[in-house]
Amino acid sequence: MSDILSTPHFETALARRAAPAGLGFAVREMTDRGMIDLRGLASDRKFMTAVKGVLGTDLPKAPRSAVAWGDIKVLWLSPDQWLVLCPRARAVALAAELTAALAGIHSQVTNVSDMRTVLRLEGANLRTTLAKGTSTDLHAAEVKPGFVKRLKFAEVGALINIVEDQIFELYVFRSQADYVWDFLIAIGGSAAELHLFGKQSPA
Amino acid sequence: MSKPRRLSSGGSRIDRSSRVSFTFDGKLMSGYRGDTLAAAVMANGQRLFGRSYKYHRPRGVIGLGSEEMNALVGVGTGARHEPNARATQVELFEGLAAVSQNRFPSLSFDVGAINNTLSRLFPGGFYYKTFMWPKVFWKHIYEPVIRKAAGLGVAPEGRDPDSYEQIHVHADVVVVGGGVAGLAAAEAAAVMGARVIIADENAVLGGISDLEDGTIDGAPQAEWARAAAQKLYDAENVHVLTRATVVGHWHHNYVMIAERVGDHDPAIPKSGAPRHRLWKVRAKQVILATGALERPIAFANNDRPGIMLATAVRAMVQRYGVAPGEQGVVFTNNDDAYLTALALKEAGIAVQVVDSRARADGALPERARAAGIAISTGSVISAVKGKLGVEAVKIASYRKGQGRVVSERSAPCDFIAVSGGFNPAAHLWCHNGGKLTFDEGLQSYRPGSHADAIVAVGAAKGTMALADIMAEARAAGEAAAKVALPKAKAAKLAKLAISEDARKPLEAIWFAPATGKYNEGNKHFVDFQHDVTVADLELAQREGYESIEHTKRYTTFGMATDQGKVGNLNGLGAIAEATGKTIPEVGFTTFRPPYTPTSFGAITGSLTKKLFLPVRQTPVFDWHMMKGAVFEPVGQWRRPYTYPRDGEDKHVSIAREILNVRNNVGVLDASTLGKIEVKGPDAGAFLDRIYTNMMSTLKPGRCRYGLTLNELGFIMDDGVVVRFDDERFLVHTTSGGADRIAAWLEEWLQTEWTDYRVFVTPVTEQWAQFAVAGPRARDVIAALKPSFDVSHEALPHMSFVEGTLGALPVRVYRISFSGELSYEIATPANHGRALWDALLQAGAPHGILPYGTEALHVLRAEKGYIVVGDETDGTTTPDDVGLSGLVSKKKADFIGKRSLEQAHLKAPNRKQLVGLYTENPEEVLPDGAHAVAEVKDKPPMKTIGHVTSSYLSPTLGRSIAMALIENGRARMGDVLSFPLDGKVVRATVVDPVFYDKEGARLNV
Amino acid sequence: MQPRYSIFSLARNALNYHKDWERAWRSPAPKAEYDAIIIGAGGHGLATAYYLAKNHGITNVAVLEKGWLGGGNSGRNTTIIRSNYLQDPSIAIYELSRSLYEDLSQDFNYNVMFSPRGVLMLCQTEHELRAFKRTAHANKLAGLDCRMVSPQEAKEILPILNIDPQCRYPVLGAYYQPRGGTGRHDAVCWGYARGADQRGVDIIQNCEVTGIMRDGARVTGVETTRGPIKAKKIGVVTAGHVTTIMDMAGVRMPIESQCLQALVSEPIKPIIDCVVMANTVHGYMSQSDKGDLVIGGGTDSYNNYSQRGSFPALEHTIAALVETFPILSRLKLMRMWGGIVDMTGDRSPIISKTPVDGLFVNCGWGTGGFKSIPGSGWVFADTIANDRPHPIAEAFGLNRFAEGRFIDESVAAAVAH
Amino acid sequence: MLTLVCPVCGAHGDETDFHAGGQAHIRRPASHDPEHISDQEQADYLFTRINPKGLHFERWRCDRGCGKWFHAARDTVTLEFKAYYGITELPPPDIMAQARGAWADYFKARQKAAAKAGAKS
Ligand SMILES: Cc1cc2nc3c(=O)[nH]c(=O)nc-3n(C[C@H](O)[C@H](O)[C@H](O)COP(=O)(O)OP(=O)(O)OC[C@H]3O[C@@H](n4cnc5c(N)ncnc54)[C@H](O)[C@@H]3O)c2cc1C
Ligand SMILES: NC(=O)c1ccc[n+]([C@@H]2O[C@H](COP(=O)([O-])OP(=O)(O)OC[C@H]3O[C@@H](n4cnc5c(N)ncnc54)[C@H](O)[C@@H]3O)[C@@H](O)[C@H]2O)c1
Ligand SMILES: Cc1cc2nc3c(=O)[nH]c(=O)nc-3n(C[C@H](O)[C@H](O)[C@H](O)COP(=O)(O)O)c2cc1C
Ligand SMILES: [Zn+2]
Repeated sequence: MSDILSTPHFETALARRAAPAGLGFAVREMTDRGMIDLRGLASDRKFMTAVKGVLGTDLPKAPRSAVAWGDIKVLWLSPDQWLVLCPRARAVALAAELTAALAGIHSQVTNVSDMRTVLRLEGANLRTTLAKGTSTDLHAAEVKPGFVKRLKFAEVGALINIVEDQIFELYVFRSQADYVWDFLIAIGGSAAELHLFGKQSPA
Repeated sequence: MSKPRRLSSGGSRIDRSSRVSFTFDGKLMSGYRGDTLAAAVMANGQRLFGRSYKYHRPRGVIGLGSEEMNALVGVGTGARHEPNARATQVELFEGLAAVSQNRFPSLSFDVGAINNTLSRLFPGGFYYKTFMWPKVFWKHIYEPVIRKAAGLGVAPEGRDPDSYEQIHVHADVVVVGGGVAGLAAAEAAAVMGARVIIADENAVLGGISDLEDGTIDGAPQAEWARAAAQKLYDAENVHVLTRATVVGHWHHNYVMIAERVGDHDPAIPKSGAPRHRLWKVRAKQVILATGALERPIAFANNDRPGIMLATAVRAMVQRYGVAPGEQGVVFTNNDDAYLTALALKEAGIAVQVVDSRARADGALPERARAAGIAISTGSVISAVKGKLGVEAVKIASYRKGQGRVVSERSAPCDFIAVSGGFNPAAHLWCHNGGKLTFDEGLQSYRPGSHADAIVAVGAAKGTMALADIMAEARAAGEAAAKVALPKAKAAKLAKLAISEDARKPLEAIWFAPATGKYNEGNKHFVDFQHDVTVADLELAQREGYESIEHTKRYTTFGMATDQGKVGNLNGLGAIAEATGKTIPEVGFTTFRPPYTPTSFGAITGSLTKKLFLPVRQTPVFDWHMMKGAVFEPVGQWRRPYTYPRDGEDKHVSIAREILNVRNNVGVLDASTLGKIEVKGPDAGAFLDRIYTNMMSTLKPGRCRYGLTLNELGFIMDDGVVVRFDDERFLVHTTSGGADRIAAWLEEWLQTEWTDYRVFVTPVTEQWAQFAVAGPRARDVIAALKPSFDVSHEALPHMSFVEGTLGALPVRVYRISFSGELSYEIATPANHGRALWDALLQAGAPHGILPYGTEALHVLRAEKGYIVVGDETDGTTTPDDVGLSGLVSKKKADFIGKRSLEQAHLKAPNRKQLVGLYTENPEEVLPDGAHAVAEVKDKPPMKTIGHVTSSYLSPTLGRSIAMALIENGRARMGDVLSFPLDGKVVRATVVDPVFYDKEGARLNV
Repeated sequence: MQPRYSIFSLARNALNYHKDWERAWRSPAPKAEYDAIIIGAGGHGLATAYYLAKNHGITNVAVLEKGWLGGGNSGRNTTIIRSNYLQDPSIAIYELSRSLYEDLSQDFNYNVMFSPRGVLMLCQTEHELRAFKRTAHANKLAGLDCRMVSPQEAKEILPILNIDPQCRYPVLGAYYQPRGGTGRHDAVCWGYARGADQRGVDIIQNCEVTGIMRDGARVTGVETTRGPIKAKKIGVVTAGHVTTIMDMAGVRMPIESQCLQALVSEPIKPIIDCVVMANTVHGYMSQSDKGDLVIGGGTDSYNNYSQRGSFPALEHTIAALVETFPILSRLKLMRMWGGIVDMTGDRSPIISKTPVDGLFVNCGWGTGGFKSIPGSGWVFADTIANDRPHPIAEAFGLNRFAEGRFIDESVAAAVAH
Repeated sequence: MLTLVCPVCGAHGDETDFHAGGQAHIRRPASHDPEHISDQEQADYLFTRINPKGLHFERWRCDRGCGKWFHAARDTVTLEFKAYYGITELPPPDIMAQARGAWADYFKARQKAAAKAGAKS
């Protein structure tokens, strides 16, 4: 028993799910991601300065945007809410640093590294494939790398972040990861692959 | 009747080198790739496709495509059967199995046809006048017979093996319809750089351009269409959809397209592609280029197999190389149908024209005359001979407005092509409130004004001359692109040289007279599928069902699967003539989605089976599965209800789990409990508004049970609030309430108390949380190398500590829902499984066992603790359940406080929570059983309250129940009666705390 | 006097090709004054007029309708009739209504096709099962014929039901009311209209009420698009449009108007012989005598007067029904539509006097008032005739909101169709 | 299926990305003077709603965007959105001017109160 406690088993939501085959894109769970939910007022200069002091970067103020600095990345969620990403191993310490730096400033720092499952999707046709799950216009001009948005995906709430043109990260609640995984398999089969716009050959 | 009718040449759509065999009603037939089922069956010499709805009259193909309302067939077998498919739209494939519908025992001999013989008894709406006597006959005889006769096809058997999906798309311009108008509009918009989606319900673009005359740049218009289509396929910014019906138009230009991906080739769905795909398109601009639908002219017995619309006859010959018969009559009131006569003549089929107009001297009639086709002007078809087909017609002379014909002559023929003009397909225009105007030239309604960003072009707008269509469509495409992309440059498309034989005006004729009057037994059908005749419509007017909406509902006119696409205007025209009104005065019925019937599969998309709704899983869900837990849905979660061991009955396993908690120790997966962190200088004040009790006075490190009410004063949720430090609280909610309460807190902060400095972050899923409950709970924790003191003194009841168990970070709350010594231990979710395993391992020597929600419920009932949703139901106040002690008297305000003052919420005879002991300790009152004021021999009996929870308590070795009883607290010791089917159970009112009233077991 | 309808009169009229049928109701011009005016010729308004004439001998009555009679929600509902409500006041009015339905065709000699084919309400969570057990117990003691059935029994009643315990929302049991069912909604309106008309009531269509005339605290008549009409008693029965009229009278109502949608499939041979409701997944279905499946779900969440709903509300209903009845997948949606329903704060109706003398209101039937047409008309006519609430109407007064005396049926885990 | 635009974050999307929160500008009496609320006032607060056929003012939440509540002006017949504005704000003056019936009365009262408060300070 003592081994259970000294080297505890770390088990993410999809640890027991086999990687799906036959999809038009690659998908895997990112297990090494630390996540901190940060609340504060963008209008509060003290807050912004204190955060920058810890993270080394300004918090993004533009809706649906992200900034990265070293191994830290911050996703905009709301005018008073951000998701700070860091290596999982750093999350506890980083949350503590933020909490300390923000002492006395109206804010909230919550380590939520285990709350969401991060799915990394890679493929050339993701925008179209994911459109089978969300009404958000992923083809819109402003939807470029760096784009962040909460959205409805299939029947659950999710967060999308475009990392590179062909790499998307989908954040879903841990309890719903299994469902989303199944949904991706259902919509992503290569037989159902669909190319939107572009040259077509008549049926 | 089975003489093959395939012409030796012709057929632009078929591939004569590729034979396809299929069956119709079990009969093996053959056709060509490219055929529709309608064409192929007719090519095999069969015209009879089905039976009508009410009179079971024999029916054949009428139309060209999706407007077909007669030739409805069942396609496919077993679980892949689709009823009511339109034979004109079904594309032929090898092995296709189709069956006719609504006939017994066979298509050509159908006993239901007796209805036709008796039809004189069955005018429109006859059933409202009869079947009332004797009363009992309705349920047992009349209705069962009516129901059996009703309906068309049969449902499939079993679950659909195919899959479906949906996709959301955003486009600058959506063009509906791929005829020349749609193609031209799409091209113009695309050239300007707009993202264009063009959808057509047919397999091939081009609309009816291949059936029409008229040239563009010297070539037939169909060739221009082919080239234009190719350009769209090639364009980077255009998506072309075929076999894709735009089924609806909703608010803010939400356009829905149902694409039949795999109906024409069963290999496609079998490969894993969806059978249908539903496109949900947000369009900045919509261009309707849906063309026009040909309408018939009603005449006596105008429903016989072999009577088709003129364009449909043309398509049979020109697209499929199928002769509709050997000798035909074209019956028309317009010039366009002369193209059909010419096509027939060219194919070597004998034809004459009957034109209701006094003169037919347009370019097309002249061409027909020149070709040697006989034309009878000022004439109508007044009668049809033949039952299962056409054998001859009577042709009579006619002057507009003539009520009955006087002289008629017989003409042999075996098919009729009829055209009464064209109605713009304005259905989609109306779905979201577009207005129609009546066009005297067309004698039809066409699009008028619309509040949305939508325009109609081409025949859909009522524009019929090719040159006008092209100019209008291009301009609309450009204008749409311009609005969507204000910076785009003009399209500057090369001018088109267009020539076309000019059409002379049509002359309205809705139904042709016969020798008798139309309402004297002649059947002039206007709604073929539902067997509604002109006489039925006229009867409805006379009986007072004058509003067109009444007429529709009284006669079922336009309510069939085609929704009146073909015949509705004839009906309106006939009503106008019968009542002396104009057609606009008659009005029209509301157009509603979908444009054509759409599979429920497509509307469901991929959300079937486990994808229908998520099952939320806790971090130890796999363990529960592995242990064979029986699950209970709680919101979207599935929680273990109990863990039966091999062969164990549920009751046995639940009792075992309960006793183990009371005697040893149990562990429960409580991860689903809602958890919300609330922080800020005003957090305490804020929670004071939310909870009935005081939260601002809670000491750091301590826990307090709280109640939340809605503004009506009724209990909404409950849970333990923990204070971490001055500014930080953790709020627990019920599993089902987690999201609701988080949203509730945000709402009040954002909308009411906007000056409170408080942040709220839901963290339910961050934590796996397990309750370790039982007299040996402390021993289990102690065995896990806690970094903190677990003694009663250091960690008393209702306190909290954060630390580690071994290497696992944990938050430990000493709270209890079982009445035993109990700890709820939370660890980050990805460590959940490790903690769970560790607890089971460390607890093994102490007899630890997992317990499920049912054991939990019994344990808490033994203690008299309420469950929100069981003891409360949305009309329950804190006092009702004995919790008035939790309602602060000191606070000026909290949510729900003022409502608690309303008279009825303080009324003296409210139901109050009590415990119950049945007289027979083994008798378990059923959930929801009601007590009565007085037992009577039979109902009604006045009830005074009901059982909210009821269990066999293994701890007490007897049944216990909780109940809400009028004035219950004043009835302690009274015996109440619960009449149940055939017996009365009696129970004594007792205190709802059944076990350990002093709470001694908690404080150890 | 109108001839009676029967198989004999049909046969007689057939001889003359049905040319001698008389109007089912007249189309009179409005008189200058009536004893009572009913605003709104929906089922409730027409039934009120009918019973005013029949039960109370008040025949100098006009029913004013802005469009065509029966064209409101009464003409666009899913026709479910049941009385298995939880709260006593609800049971009283819905059971009165259901029992009147039993004899309605004979009462006014017009076949309304009341079809007590049984209503089956599925329980798909433990919570729902408990709630329905509670309702069943209450209903039995109120004298209703009903019972709880097991999944297997439910499948016997409804063979196409999916009772796989592994499915997303397994069927755990069901509440069954054998004498619940459906009726032919249009015929209910037409039958009441014909019956009222025969007794002298003027039904005036295409006559929109545009103002309420008052003399101090009393009503004196209405303004309409066809001129002013006087009356000392006015009953407002305009469902989704009730606030537009009550605003004219200066009475603010606890009502919001929302769109509820329904749909029908293509007709198929009978596959379901009862009404089935699945409240957890917000779907309900029956098969009409014509063969189409009649399906409904929940309301849109925002106010709406357009009679056109939003697609997502129905989409989820359809997904749920396909899950519960997998053979639906290859059947096809034929038509969908919306109606504007009048939602009260506690989702129960209002049958009440108002602060204005002579002004009565009957509304708030929301998503579930087709089944209550006969009962509601009965007690509302009595209320208007006697200028005091009928005993069954008492609980449904406007005053209940200020007293906190809600009649909240949602606690029975039931949607109210 | 409506489309909306959130005035806080600019997100636009389908109605399924938003949450409809009913009538706007409802004053909660207990937040102000909990001691002096008549039964009728409380009932009005809880249940009496402005339910116009035409221009209406509502609360919505940007559910799948920034999570913030905001106000919107919408026509309940055409379902067109006429304006979006902050959750603590009044509608733009031109839209407010189009309000009818109970809404017109309400805004008039609000403006009068604001003018009075302005005059005092
Ligand atoms: C889709 C749907 C499904 C439903 N399903 C069921 C069900 O299964 N079972 C059930 O019991 N109930 C159901 N209902 C509810 C039921 O239809 C209604 O509660 C009931 O029909 C209301 O009848 P009514 O007479 O009060 O109103 P309506 O039938 O709406 O009549 C009101 C009339 O007032 C008229 N009017 C409005 N304003 C004016 C004016 N200014 N001047 C003159 N006239 C005016 C209207 O034109 C209308 O004809 C459903 C409702 C809908 C919309
Ligand atoms: N001069 C005349 O009297 C006259 C009369 C009739 C037709 N015409 C000819 O009619 C044609 C008119 O061209 P047009 O492009 O306006 O019409 P069209 O009929 O050629 O094309 C309309 C297309 O839209 C499709 N469609 C309709 N509703 C749809 C929906 N909901 N979803 C998807 N597709 C849908 C139709 O199937 C068809 O393919 C020209 O070829 C013209 O010469 C002329
Ligand atoms: C119980 C019921 C059954 C219906 N059956 C049909 C039907 O078979 N065919 C049809 O076209 N419409 C049917 N409808 C819908 C009506 O055509 C119509 O859409 C509805 O009454 C609303 O009116 P509106 O669409 O004119 O606004 C039915 C409606 C109801 C209430
Ligand atoms: Zn936003």
